[in-house]
Amino acid sequence: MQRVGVFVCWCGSNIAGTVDVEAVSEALKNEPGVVFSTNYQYMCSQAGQDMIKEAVKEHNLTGIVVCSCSPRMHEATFRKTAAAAGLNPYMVEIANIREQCSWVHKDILTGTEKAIILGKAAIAKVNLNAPLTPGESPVTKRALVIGGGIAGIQTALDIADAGFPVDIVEKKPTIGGKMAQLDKTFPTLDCAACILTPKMVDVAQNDKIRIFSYSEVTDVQGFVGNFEVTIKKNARFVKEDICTGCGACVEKCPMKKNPNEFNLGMDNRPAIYIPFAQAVPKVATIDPNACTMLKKGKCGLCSKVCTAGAIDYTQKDEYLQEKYGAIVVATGFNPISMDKFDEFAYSQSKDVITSLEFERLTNAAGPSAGKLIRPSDGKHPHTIVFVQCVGSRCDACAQKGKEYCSKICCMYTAKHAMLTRDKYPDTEVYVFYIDVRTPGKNFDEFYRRAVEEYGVKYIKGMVGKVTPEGDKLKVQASDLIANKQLHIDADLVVLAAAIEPDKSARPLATMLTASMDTNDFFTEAHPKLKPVESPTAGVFLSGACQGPKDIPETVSQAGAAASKVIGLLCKDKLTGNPCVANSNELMCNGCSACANVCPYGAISYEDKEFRMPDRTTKVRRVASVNPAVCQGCGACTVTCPSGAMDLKGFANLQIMAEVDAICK
Amino acid sequence: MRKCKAEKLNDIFALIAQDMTLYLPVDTEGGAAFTKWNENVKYSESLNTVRSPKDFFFPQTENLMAFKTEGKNIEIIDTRSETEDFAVFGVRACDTKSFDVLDRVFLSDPVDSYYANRREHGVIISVACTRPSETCFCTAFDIDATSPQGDISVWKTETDVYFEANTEKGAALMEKLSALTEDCDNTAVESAKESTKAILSRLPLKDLKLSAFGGGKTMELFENEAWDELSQSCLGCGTCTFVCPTCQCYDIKDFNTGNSVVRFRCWDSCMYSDFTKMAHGNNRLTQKERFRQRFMHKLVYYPENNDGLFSCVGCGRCLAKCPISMNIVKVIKKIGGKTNE
Amino acid sequence: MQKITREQLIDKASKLLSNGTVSCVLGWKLGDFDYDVTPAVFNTVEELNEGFVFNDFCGANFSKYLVAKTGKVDGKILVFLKPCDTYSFNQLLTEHRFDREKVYAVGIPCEGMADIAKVKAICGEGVLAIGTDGEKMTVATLYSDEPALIDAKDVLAERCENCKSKKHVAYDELLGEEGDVIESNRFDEVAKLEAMSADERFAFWQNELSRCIRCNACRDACPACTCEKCVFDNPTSGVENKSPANSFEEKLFHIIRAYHVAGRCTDCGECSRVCPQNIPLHLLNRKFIKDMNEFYGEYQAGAEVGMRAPLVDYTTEDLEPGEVFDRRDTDA
Amino acid sequence: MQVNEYKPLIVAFCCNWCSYAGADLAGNNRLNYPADVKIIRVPCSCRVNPMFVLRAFQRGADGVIICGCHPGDCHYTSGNYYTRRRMAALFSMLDYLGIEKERTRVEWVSAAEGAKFAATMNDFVETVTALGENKRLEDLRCKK
Repeated sequence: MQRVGVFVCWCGSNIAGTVDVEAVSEALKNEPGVVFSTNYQYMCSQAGQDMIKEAVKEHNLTGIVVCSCSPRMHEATFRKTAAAAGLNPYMVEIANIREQCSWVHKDILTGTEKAIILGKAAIAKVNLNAPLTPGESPVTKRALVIGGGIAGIQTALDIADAGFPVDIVEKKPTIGGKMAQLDKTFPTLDCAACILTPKMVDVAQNDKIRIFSYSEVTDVQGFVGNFEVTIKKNARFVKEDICTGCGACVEKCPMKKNPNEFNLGMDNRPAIYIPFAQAVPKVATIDPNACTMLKKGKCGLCSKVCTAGAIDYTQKDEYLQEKYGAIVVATGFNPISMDKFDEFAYSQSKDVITSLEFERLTNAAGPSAGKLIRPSDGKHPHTIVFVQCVGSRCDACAQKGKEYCSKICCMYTAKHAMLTRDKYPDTEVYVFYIDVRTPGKNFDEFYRRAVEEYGVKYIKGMVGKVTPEGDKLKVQASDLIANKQLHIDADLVVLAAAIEPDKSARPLATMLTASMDTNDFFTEAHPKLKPVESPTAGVFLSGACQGPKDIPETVSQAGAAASKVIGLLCKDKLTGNPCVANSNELMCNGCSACANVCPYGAISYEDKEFRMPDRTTKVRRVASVNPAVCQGCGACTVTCPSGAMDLKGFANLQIMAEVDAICK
Repeated sequence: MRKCKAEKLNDIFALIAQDMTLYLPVDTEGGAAFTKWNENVKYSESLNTVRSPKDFFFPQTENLMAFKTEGKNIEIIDTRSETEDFAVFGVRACDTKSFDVLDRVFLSDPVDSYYANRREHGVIISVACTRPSETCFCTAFDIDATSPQGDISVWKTETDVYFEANTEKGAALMEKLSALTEDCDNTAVESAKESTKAILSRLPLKDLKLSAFGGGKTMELFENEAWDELSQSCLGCGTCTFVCPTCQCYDIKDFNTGNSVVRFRCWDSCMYSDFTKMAHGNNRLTQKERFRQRFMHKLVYYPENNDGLFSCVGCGRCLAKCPISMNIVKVIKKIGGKTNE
Repeated sequence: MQKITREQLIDKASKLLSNGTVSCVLGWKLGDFDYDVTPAVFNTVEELNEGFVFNDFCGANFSKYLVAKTGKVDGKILVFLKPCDTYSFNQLLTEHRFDREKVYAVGIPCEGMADIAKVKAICGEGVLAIGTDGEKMTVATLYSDEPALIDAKDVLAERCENCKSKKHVAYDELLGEEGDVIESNRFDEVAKLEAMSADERFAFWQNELSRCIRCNACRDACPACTCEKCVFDNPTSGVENKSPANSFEEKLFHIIRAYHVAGRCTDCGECSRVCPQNIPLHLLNRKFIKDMNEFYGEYQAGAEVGMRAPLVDYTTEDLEPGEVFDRRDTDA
Repeated sequence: MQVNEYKPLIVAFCCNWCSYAGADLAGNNRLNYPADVKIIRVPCSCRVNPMFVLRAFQRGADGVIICGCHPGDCHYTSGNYYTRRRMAALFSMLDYLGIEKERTRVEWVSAAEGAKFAATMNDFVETVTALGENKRLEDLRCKK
């Protein structure tokens, strides 16, 4: 039993006006554990706080109940007071007799009666309080960024700029991501490479940043401030530190006919390759599926021409163990597969392409050196049909595509249409849309320019079918505004394919115990107030892995994520919330129900040897809560049938004592 | 000996119920149970009630006292209510014998006044068995199912009901029933007894022998290796204990009502893991120990302290109700060894 | 009634014991009467031949025994599992309650188990011997010269009348033929109660639960109730209680017990089988199962290892607690 | 005013982040609701164990209401989704046992919904008052 002091606040007349504070402090005097009870005008004032401190000393109080305003207002204040008086700050309970009593009840009798009951509940609880100490854990001052697209690049640069080391893990041979494949960027039409590649160089030259390209994260252990990550560096058969990126090997490689991923397979690359001229790191990579030396042990030409001696056919995959304080997920997106949308004849005609393929076709570094041609015959297309929302905003029951809006397609399609009309004014450009969505700075102006200045023909309606016929693509569509069917003979059809999270995101989420929505986008900790934090402490979200985003949004989110990481890494130690779950191992069944409901992945299991009541020893699987990760929601406590899992500060017995006190 | 016509039995009940509460076995969804008599309930002919009549004298829960605090003062309240007179009709011979077992526990010094009070106010009207069941083994305890004890013994034939008072209490009650009953001799009763005895002699458990048990056998039986096997599938529930007419263990607990603290006692079972838990912990840590305790108590410890009287009356309730069909008969046969072959 | 015989099981168990696959056998042992069957561990072929039994009264679900026994035996335990037992088996594995490697599970077909109370209701007390002959049962009693001949299906246990599956969802080896999941009418009785007025339902349960003597047989036999320490036995839990002191505590125990096994209860029916007071406890568990099926989609606990029970899962579109009643009110 | 007017006892479990703040807001705006409502603060609605609900009834509550953040807005991302399933199952079971379904309620009240909090409590108190005393889930020992 505690020695409880009760302090009833008048809050001027705010409380005293509707609650007889004298009667309250008098009534609470005889409650179990109470050794001192008083009232005062302003408990939160310096004088009030001093009164508490003195009473703690004089009456050897071990627990404090303040009957005052909401704990949301002054709980922190009174906890500090208690600490100053030498008490554990968590030995304080507040009875909310202002917001939830004096302010909502008019009658002084009712108000007083209720205030007494609320006071009793707080006393009943404080009698069962235990001193709590927040756990502390050290912080590894290094961040990991998973994904080296613009989101990852920006995040890494910002973190490095604050002076913290950062590692980028990128599964492709180069960083740069989707942005590196783009031609121009909306709405300003500056060239993507011109603004991205300097940043890539910055990354390469920043001595705080390490790039693990052609690498993957294969395991994540630990928790906020203390992650242990296993990174698999895939063998690229070229010594990264020696290769100068001169390209001699690429030129000499005899195995030239391999689809070039960077150009989405629209042209070929050799077995040894550098994805594009500005690649970072600018290092060659051997495709083991294409290289005859690796497959059959014959050739070895690249090794011969490499004056640096960087080629190493014996290279093996390498596993690195690294420690991090924070992890940023920036795994990005991909256009969805067009397999289920064969009404647009994507598989039947080379002249039906996706928007990303269109980007490559119009890019000066692309397969056609920037000349807009039909992939089938290299001719200049005169009629181009853009189809919007291919796979976006689909009906859930359609069993194909995505229900969400991919967000970026309206704008890039307007860009494509405008650029086409700008460069090739003789081209007829049609855009079929459901809605045109342009909420963004200068976005609507941009779209209107496409329509008004460049004469792009926007038609509200969907394309029903595309049929290749001779060298034409018969496009059958409906115009919903004119309410008629349209038949267009197109030379090129461009599909604005929906975008989806990268396939690597799901297994990564499992490793990180970060949650995902049904579309495999990472879930943010709070949709409004914590948009770049994942619910798992220490894991942050950057870019399209969290939801479709354009570049400006991605960059701002990347910066936000970086600032959160910096905030975390600045700390030497993390102080946890002491009101965390804890498991009584003797009662734990090891059933995993608590781990199933934990939103933070704070619960793990270990096999421990126990001396059982029947004098035998037994190895049992028991839950253990990581207090640095637990946020104290209590979901686990209710799911535990044996009651082994309880929540400090809001324990089963404490809440039941409150119930009892209120109901008696 | 007095008798009345079988169809008059309900009138007898009505007459008894005029002065006291009358309980008798009635068939319910849960099997036969002692129920308060009223004109609409029907006396059950079934052999055993699921719960034994010990409930009337030693109820499952019973308030002993209460405490109330006023300011810093504590007030102690006697929660005992005056017990009214009551009669229990239809108690079988085995169950009447169980009161001997309970009396020795509760009425020996110091007398349990709660129990004594109820015993004083209760009249037991036993009924002789006519259709024993295969689970019956009262014969092993020398109980004559055809001559039940109690304040009044009753025999039923197809046409008549016969009464014989055994105690003053019983005689007093019979006196009240004199208008509805008439004097008679015991020929019909004796012949009924004979035919029941014929059945008793055919019971499958009739040869159960207890010679291996009794006072003084503690050292011999305690370490018997059969306890392991017998107890291995015991679930540790309290079914056997709670349906048993002779089990008498209880726990005393406090319940905080918010306004006062009620001290009550409730049945406890030695099969439970926390039974007789003390400051140092439990003294029987495995189910084997708990299982052994139950049967050693019934067959060895109790007789040792009570002139050889076994704390089992062979009613067979535990045989019928154990979830895994482990029971005292199996224990007697296994541990008793050769005597039962 | 059973298609598989005692001899077949003994034969299988003896082989597995002899070739060292298992070190002991969890099986049924005959008692004094044909219906008087006790779960037991058999260590040798001799013990099997002497005491092993398999008949229409081998209802006990062995899965729960594995929790305690697997920790105490060297080598593997052979366990015979009826289809319904396999669901409990899987559910316990889902909850990591025993080591699968320590068990050799042999699935055996089950034609439904008999309820001795039903036999006695037809044939009377004094049952001396029960034999089976195909679909018929012969029951010899103290009180009839000729054994009574009764239909086996008339004495099926309630849970077997409403059998949900003849399919084994877990085993290392299967004896006999595999069956199917069955369309059962097991929720009919729940639906009947739901259709009653609240007053009627209250009266029904008040009557049923008032018989509870808190012997804990339901809990102790339940293969989902495997807590190291039950909250009702734990003096530090704040809800410990030992007796049904009044109608509130009768309800509290059974509501909370059903809630704690909700989503984990495989509907094996052991609770009702073992209740000495014939309280239809399965109707509480089935209510939860029926509700969760209706609210969150069909879910059979134990159908697979590793499934996530409805109460430790959610969707953003779940119905609101208030809508539970709206639904029913509009259905009615 | 009648002297012996029946006053129900209502226990309201409010999550710290939304509903408790909503109740505070009702106070800030001086929105009245009956003093029969007594609030217990929990970190999240998912902290509410069915045992607490039954405990309240045992000890004399006539109605129990659980308030949490709106679905999707949980401070802990998913706590209230679990609450929703748990309480749907529990309330349905209580109803199955014949306990008046109007005595239990779950309501989502955000920190901005002071008015909703007060209105909800007014409505709930009215509903429970109409039902009268909780007789079906009471523990007579706890009656005064």
